[in-house]
Amino acid sequence: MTMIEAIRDAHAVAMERDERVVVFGEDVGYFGGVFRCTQGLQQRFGSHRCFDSPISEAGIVGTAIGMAAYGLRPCVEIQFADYVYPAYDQIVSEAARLRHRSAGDFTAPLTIRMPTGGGIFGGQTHSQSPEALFTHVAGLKTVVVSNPYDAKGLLLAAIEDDDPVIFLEPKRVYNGPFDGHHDRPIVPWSKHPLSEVPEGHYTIPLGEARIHRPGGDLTVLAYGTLVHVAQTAAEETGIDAEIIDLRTLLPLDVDTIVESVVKTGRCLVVHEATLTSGFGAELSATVQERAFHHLEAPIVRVCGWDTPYPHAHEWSYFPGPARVGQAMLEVMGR
Amino acid sequence: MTMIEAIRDAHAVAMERDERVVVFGEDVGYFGGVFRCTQGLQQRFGSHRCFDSPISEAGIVGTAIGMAAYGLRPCVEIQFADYVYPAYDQIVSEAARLRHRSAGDFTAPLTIRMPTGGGIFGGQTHSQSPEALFTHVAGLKTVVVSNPYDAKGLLLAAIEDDDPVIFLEPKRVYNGPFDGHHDRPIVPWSKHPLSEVPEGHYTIPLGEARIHRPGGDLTVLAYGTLVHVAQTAAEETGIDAEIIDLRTLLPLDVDTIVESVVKTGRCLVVHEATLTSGFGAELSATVQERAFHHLEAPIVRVCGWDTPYPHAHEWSYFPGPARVGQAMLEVMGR
Amino acid sequence: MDGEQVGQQALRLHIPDTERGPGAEPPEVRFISAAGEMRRPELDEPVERIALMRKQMVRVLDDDGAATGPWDPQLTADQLRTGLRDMMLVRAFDARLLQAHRQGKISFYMQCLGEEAIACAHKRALHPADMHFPTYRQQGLLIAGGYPIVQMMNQVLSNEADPLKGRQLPIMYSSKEYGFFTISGNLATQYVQGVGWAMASALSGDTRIASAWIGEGATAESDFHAALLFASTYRAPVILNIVNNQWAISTPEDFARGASATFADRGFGYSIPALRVDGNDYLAVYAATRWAAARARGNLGPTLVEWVTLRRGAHSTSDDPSVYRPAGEASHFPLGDPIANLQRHLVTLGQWDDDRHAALSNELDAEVAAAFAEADAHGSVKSGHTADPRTMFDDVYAELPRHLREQRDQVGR
Amino acid sequence: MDGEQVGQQALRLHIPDTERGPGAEPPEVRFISAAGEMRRPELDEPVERIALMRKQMVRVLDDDGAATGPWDPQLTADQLRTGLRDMMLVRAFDARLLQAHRQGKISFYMQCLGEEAIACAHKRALHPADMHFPTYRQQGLLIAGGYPIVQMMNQVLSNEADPLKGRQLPIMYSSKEYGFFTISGNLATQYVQGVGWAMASALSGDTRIASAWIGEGATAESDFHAALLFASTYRAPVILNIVNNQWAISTPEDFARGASATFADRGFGYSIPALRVDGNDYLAVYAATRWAAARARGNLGPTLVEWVTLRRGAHSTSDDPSVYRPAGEASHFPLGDPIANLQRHLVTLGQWDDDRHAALSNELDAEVAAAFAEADAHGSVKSGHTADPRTMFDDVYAELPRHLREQRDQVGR
Ligand SMILES: Cc1ncc(C[n+]2csc(CCOP(=O)(O)OP(=O)(O)O)c2C)c(N)n1
Ligand SMILES: Cc1ncc(C[n+]2csc(CCOP(=O)(O)OP(=O)(O)O)c2C)c(N)n1
Ligand SMILES: [Mg+2]
Ligand SMILES: [Mg+2]
Repeated sequence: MTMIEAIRDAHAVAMERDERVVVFGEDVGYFGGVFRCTQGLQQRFGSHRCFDSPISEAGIVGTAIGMAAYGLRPCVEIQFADYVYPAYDQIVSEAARLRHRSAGDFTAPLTIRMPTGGGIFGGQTHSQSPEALFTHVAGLKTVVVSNPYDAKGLLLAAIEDDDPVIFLEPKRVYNGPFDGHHDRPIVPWSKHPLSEVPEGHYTIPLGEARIHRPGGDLTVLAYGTLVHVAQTAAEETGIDAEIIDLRTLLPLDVDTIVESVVKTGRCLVVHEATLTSGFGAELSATVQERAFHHLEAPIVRVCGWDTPYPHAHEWSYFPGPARVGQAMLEVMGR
Repeated sequence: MTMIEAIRDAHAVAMERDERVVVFGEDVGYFGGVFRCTQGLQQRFGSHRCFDSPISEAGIVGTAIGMAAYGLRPCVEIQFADYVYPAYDQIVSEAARLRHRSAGDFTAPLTIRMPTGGGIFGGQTHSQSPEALFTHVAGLKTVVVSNPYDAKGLLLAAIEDDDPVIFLEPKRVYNGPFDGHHDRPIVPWSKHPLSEVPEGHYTIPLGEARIHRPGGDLTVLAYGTLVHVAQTAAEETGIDAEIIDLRTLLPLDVDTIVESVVKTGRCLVVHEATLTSGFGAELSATVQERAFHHLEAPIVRVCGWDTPYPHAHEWSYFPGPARVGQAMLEVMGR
Repeated sequence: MDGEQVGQQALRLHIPDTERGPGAEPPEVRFISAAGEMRRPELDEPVERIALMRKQMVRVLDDDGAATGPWDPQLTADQLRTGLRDMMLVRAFDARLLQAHRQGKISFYMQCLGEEAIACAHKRALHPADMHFPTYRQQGLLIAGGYPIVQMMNQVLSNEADPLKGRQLPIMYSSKEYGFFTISGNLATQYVQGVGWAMASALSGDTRIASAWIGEGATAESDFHAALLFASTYRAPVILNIVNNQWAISTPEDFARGASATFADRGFGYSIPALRVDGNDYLAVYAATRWAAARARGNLGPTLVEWVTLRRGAHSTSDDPSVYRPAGEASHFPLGDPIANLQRHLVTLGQWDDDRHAALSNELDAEVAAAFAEADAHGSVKSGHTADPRTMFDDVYAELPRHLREQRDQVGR
Repeated sequence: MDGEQVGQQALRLHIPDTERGPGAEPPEVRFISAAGEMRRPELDEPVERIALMRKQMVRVLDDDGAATGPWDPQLTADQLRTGLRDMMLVRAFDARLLQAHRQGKISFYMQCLGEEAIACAHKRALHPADMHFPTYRQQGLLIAGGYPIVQMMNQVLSNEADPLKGRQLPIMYSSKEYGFFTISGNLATQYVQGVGWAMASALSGDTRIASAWIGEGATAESDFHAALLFASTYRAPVILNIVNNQWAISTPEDFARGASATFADRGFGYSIPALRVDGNDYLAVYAATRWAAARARGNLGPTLVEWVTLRRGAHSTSDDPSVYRPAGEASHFPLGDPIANLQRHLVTLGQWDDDRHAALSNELDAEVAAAFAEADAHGSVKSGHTADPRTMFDDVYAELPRHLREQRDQVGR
C-alpha cells in the first residue's frame, strides 16, 4: 500500500468500527481530497459521515470541536499544513484546553490531519512543516508519519485517542519512500517493507518512537521524510547511525532517545522545518539535559533554512543526503 | 517613568516625528488602551492617527499590513498576547513574507505590540507568553522588553524598522521591576535606575542583548520579567551570575551569549512560557552548538510548566526566585 | 454624481463617533418599536420578508406593564413570578460577588446588571438538555437552570471546592450537566463550536439543539462569520444570540456594527432569519426564544437574534467606565430595566405587590448570603485555600504523560 | 407549526448537493436577468433599495450582441477593440503556458479560461495607479494594464530573469508599479489587506482606491468578514470583488454560499451596496466597475460586486476535473463566453469581422510565441537556469541578519 492508501484504509476501518467518526474538510467528500486520502469514503459511508466543507479552516476546526464536545470523533483534513493558521486559535486556545479548563467536563477528541513538507515544487505555501507550532502547546498531541504501516496504525490510534491530535503527513512520502535524491527515479512504496499494511484494525501507541535503523556510531533523531533521507546519508557515508523515527513528537519518547544517545555518545537532529525555534531545538535541549555527560561531540541540527520555502530552490533548501551526510561526518569528528 | 509611560512616550515621539505612524487597536483610541499605553494619543494627534478598532485581531493586523504596504507605519496593539491567534495567519503567512515573496516589491513595516506573561491572576487567557510561536517564523523580528528605558528605545526602533516587529510587553513589569516575590510589597519603577528615560528620540538597536548583571560564575539567559527574577535569585543564592537580558530574540545576539558562556562555562535559561518547544530550547541548542567544549555542566531550563497558566496556582506555575535559584545551584554543581 | 467627475477629490477616512465620556450625550438606541407592533412571522417565512422588519423590534410589555401583540407568550402568573425570582437572584448574586471583590476576597468579577432577562428567559424557554455556548455575561443561564449558586461562588473564589480546581478566571463556569459549555476567555470561539455541536446533534438524529452566545462587540471576530456560514450551509439547529448591550469595554456598538442598521442585519447575507428583540422584556425574550427554538427543532435551520439591552455596570472589575461613559446613560435608556419591567407587569396583573417584592428580595439576599458563607468557608485563592497545586497537571491530557509527571514531581519539592 | 409541537422530531443535517461528476446535471445559474433589465441605482442609494435587486443581474449585451439599458458604458469602438484584444491576449497567454506545462517546462499553471472579461474590463475601467489585491486568476489585470508578458513568463518559468527570483510558485506575480499586489497562496488574506490599503489612502488624503479580489469559494474564509467589517466601519474606498466562477476546486458554490440567494447578499449585513454582474459581459463589467469606483472616489464607501462567470478549465494543472464536473457544463452555461460575446457586439456594430478576428488572433499568438521564446531563452527551473540559490536569503529582512549570513555561507559549500 502507498501511504495514501494506508490513510484511506485507516479512515475506513475507523468509520466502520465507530459510527461517531465523521470526516470532513475542503474537497474531502465527493472528490476524496486533493491528495485522495479520503477517496471512496462518501460513497461507502454516505454524505453524513464524510462531506465537503466551505473553505474555512477556522470553521472546520471550530465545528469539529463542537462535534467532539458533543461526543462525536471528527477527523478533519486541512488541505495543506500551510493553511492551518486560520484555525490556529481554535486549535491552541480551544481544542488544546477544553479538558483542562473545564476540569474534564468537556473534551475534544478530534484528529486534524494535514499534508506537510516540500519536495513537490509547491513553493512557500505548499511546503511548510509547522510541527513546532503545535509542540509548544500543552494539551495537543503531535504525530508525524513516515511510512504506510505507521500511518495506518497511528491514524487509528489518533482517532481513538481521547485528546486532540495533530496528524502530520509529509506529502513527499505519500507515494514512495523518498531517499532525498530528487534527481533519481522515484521509488514506489511497493518495494519497501513498511508498505506491508495488515488488513483491519491495529494501532500504534502514540508516544512511542521506532528505531528505523539500529546502529552504534551516532544517534539520528528524525521524523517524516527525513527518516528516509537519514537512511540514505548513513548508507552513503558508511556511518553506522542509529536512526530513530520519533513518530510522536508530543508526548516524546524520551527513553528511547536517551538510551540511544547514551550508547552512541553522539547525536544529530534533522528536520525539514525552518531551523530557528524548530522542534529540533527541543530535541537538542532535551538530549543535552539528559545525556550531557555521555556526549562526545556537540549535537548538530540539520534543518530547513530560516527563509520561506523557495519554489525554484527547494533542493537547496531541503536538508538532503549531502547536508545530512556531511553533518554525520562532522558529529563523528571526521 | 513606568514602563507604561515609556511606551506611551515612545508612541508620541514616533507620531510627532513621522506622520506615517498610525496607532490603532481595541480600546486604543478614546480610552487609551486597557493598560493605558496609548492614553492621550487620540487627543493629541487626532482620531485619524490613533483610533479604536472593532474586536478583530485578524482585521487589525490584516488592515495594518495593507497600510504598511501602502507606505504607512502602523503600530497596533493586541489587547492581550493570548488573543493574537486570530491574527496569526496574517502575521506568519503575510507580514513575515511580503518582502521575500515579492522580492522587495512590497514590504510590511509594522509593529504589533502586546502584553504578555502572568502574575496578575489573569488565568489561562490573560497570561501567555507566545514568543516561541514568532521566533520560528522567518521574516519576523521579536522583541521582549524588561524595563522603561529599553521599552522606549526598542519601541522607537521597532516602529522605524523596515520589517514587521512583534513587540512583547510583560505586563507584570508595566508598573514595577517585579522581583519574583509576589508576597512582598510592590516596588515601583521610580526606585530603579532603568526607569530614567530620556526625553525625546533615541533608539536601541534591535538584535543587541544587554548585560543586566555582569558576573563570572554562570550565564543566565533571560528576557522580560525573568530578568528581574534572575537578579533576585542571584542575590539570594550569592552566585555571581552574569544575567543577559536578550531584549531581541530574533535576530538573536549570539556573540554576547557565546562570549559569556565561554567565560563562565555554565548556562541557565529561564522564561515564563511553557517549557516544551519554548524559546529556551533554541537558546539551549544554540549555546550547546557554539560553546560545547566550554560547558562544564548541562544547560538547564527553568520555565513555565507544560500546562495552561492556572488562575489560582499561578505562583506555582511561575518560575520564581526559588526555582531559578535552585537551578543556579544545580548548574553550579552545588 | 458620476465616476469621471469625482476622480480627483481627496479621499478621507470615516472614523465612527469618538466622542464619549461624562460630558457626551448618551448614545441613542436605534429603531425602537412600540410593544405589540411587530408581527410574528411564520417559522418558515422567507428571509427577505423577515429582513423587511429590520428596523422593528419584538416587544411585548408596554409602558403601562401590559402584555400585548402576537408575541405575547401567554405565560402563567407562576411562570412570571419564577422569571422575576430568577432575575432577582442573578442580581443579588452579582451584588454579593461585587462586594466580595471590594472585600478583596476574589481577584476579578463580571456582572450582568441590566441584562438579566435575556439569559433567564432564554434558559426557561428552552429544554434543560439543550446546550448553551455562553460568553461571560450569561450567569442567568446557570441560575435560571437551577445550578447551585454555591458552586458558582466556589468557582469565583477559586477555593478548595471549586469544581474547576482553581484553573479558570472567576466566572468562567462550566457545567455539561446543566447545558453550559465551558467559557473561553477568547471571544467568539464558542460561537462556531455551538454550530458544530448542533451539527453533531443533527447528524446523530438527536432532538437537542444548541444556543450560542456572543456580545455585539465580539461579532467583529472572524469566528462569527464561520459560525453563520456553517450554520447556513448545513442548516444547523442552533440559535445564534447576539447580546447588544451597547458597549464593548470602552467602545460603543458603532465600531462592530459598521455602517449597517442593526446587528440582526448580519443574518440576511447568509439567509438566516434574524430578529431584533427588546432584551429587557422578559416576555419578548421568552417568545422570541420559543420561535427560534421551534425553527431549529423543526429542521428549519438557524435563527439569529439580536437582544437589545444595556450594560449598566463596568465591563469588569478591572475597568473604570467613568472615563468613557456618558453621564446618566442608564436612566436615559429607553427600554428600562428588566426586573422593574416584569415587576410592573405582575403588579398590573394583580399578581404581585410591593410587600411581596420586598419579601422576595430579602429572601434572595438571605439565600445568597447563606451560599456565600458556605462557599467562603472553603476559603479562597486569596486565603490560600485552593485545590492542591499539583492538580494543575491533571486534565491537560486524559492521562498524565511522562513529562508532566516529571514536572509535577518538581512542584513543592 | 409551533415550538411546543415540533419538539420531539428527530433532527437531521442538511448537506448541500453532493451529486457531481460527468453523469450529473450541470448546476443551474440562479437569477439571470435580461440585458438592460436592471436599473442603475444612484451612487448613494440606500442599501435596502439596492438589496431589493438581489435577484437581478447587471447585463448590457443582449443575445443579438446589442448593448442595451442604463448600464451601457458607451465605450468607443476603439475601446471595445482594445477590450477584445486584451481578453484574447490573456487567452493566448494561458494557452501557451498550459502547453509549456504539458511540455514539462513549468511545474504548475492556473488559467482563467472563460473569466477574461472580469479582470480585463475592470483594469481598464480603473485608474492605472489604483491598487489591486488579486487572487491567482486575475492575470488579466496585468495584461490589460500593459505589464510585459515576457516578465510574467519569466516568473512562471522561475528562470534567471524571474523578477521574483524563483521564490514563488508560478503565476504568483507581483508588481507594485502596475498596481498588482503580490499574490498569496493563502486564500482571502489579501481581501482585508486591500481594505487596509484603501484606509491608508484615505487617511493620507490620496485619490487612489483599492480593488480587492476573492473567489466565491474563498469568501468562506474568516478574512472575508474582517474585510467587509472594516470596510463598512471606516467606509474605506475599496471595491470588494467576488468572482463567482461556480467552482472551488471540486466543490460547487453551494457550500460557500450556504442558504443565501447570492454572494452579493453578503454585503447587506454590513450596509455595503452590492451588485451582481454578468462577468462574461465586458460592457457590464466595465460599467459596474465605474459605478463602484465612483462611489469609492466620492467618499461614499465600499461596494461589493459578485461577478458571475464560469471556470471553464481545471482548477489548476494539478487536478483532473473530469471526476467532479458534469459533462457539457460550459456549453450549458447561460452567459456564454466573454470573448465571443464582445466579438458579436463589435460585429453587430459593424466594427469587426471574421477576417480581422483571425488576423488579430494570429498576431497575438505570434506575440505570445515571441515572448515565450524570449523567456524560454532564460531557461527554467526545470533546466536549472534559475537565480543563484543563495539569493533565497535576500529579502527575508531588509538587511541580512547574522544567522542568515551564516546559513547562506553553507549553501553550495
Ligand atoms: C480574542 C479576544 N480579543 C479581545 C479580548 C478582550 N476583551 C474581552 S471582553 C471584550 C469586549 C467584548 O465586548 P462585547 O462582545 O460587546 O461583550 P460585552 O462585554 O459587552 O458583554 C474584549 C475586547 C478577548 N477576550 N478575546
Ligand atoms: C487558506 C487556504 N485554504 C485552502 C487553500 C487551497 N485552495 C487553493 S484554491 C482553492 C479553491 C478556491 O476556490 P475559489 O475561491 O472559488 O477560487 P477559484 O479557484 O474558483 O478561482 C483552495 C481550497 C488555500 N490556498 N488557502
Ligand atoms: Mg457588548
Ligand atoms: Mg471559484
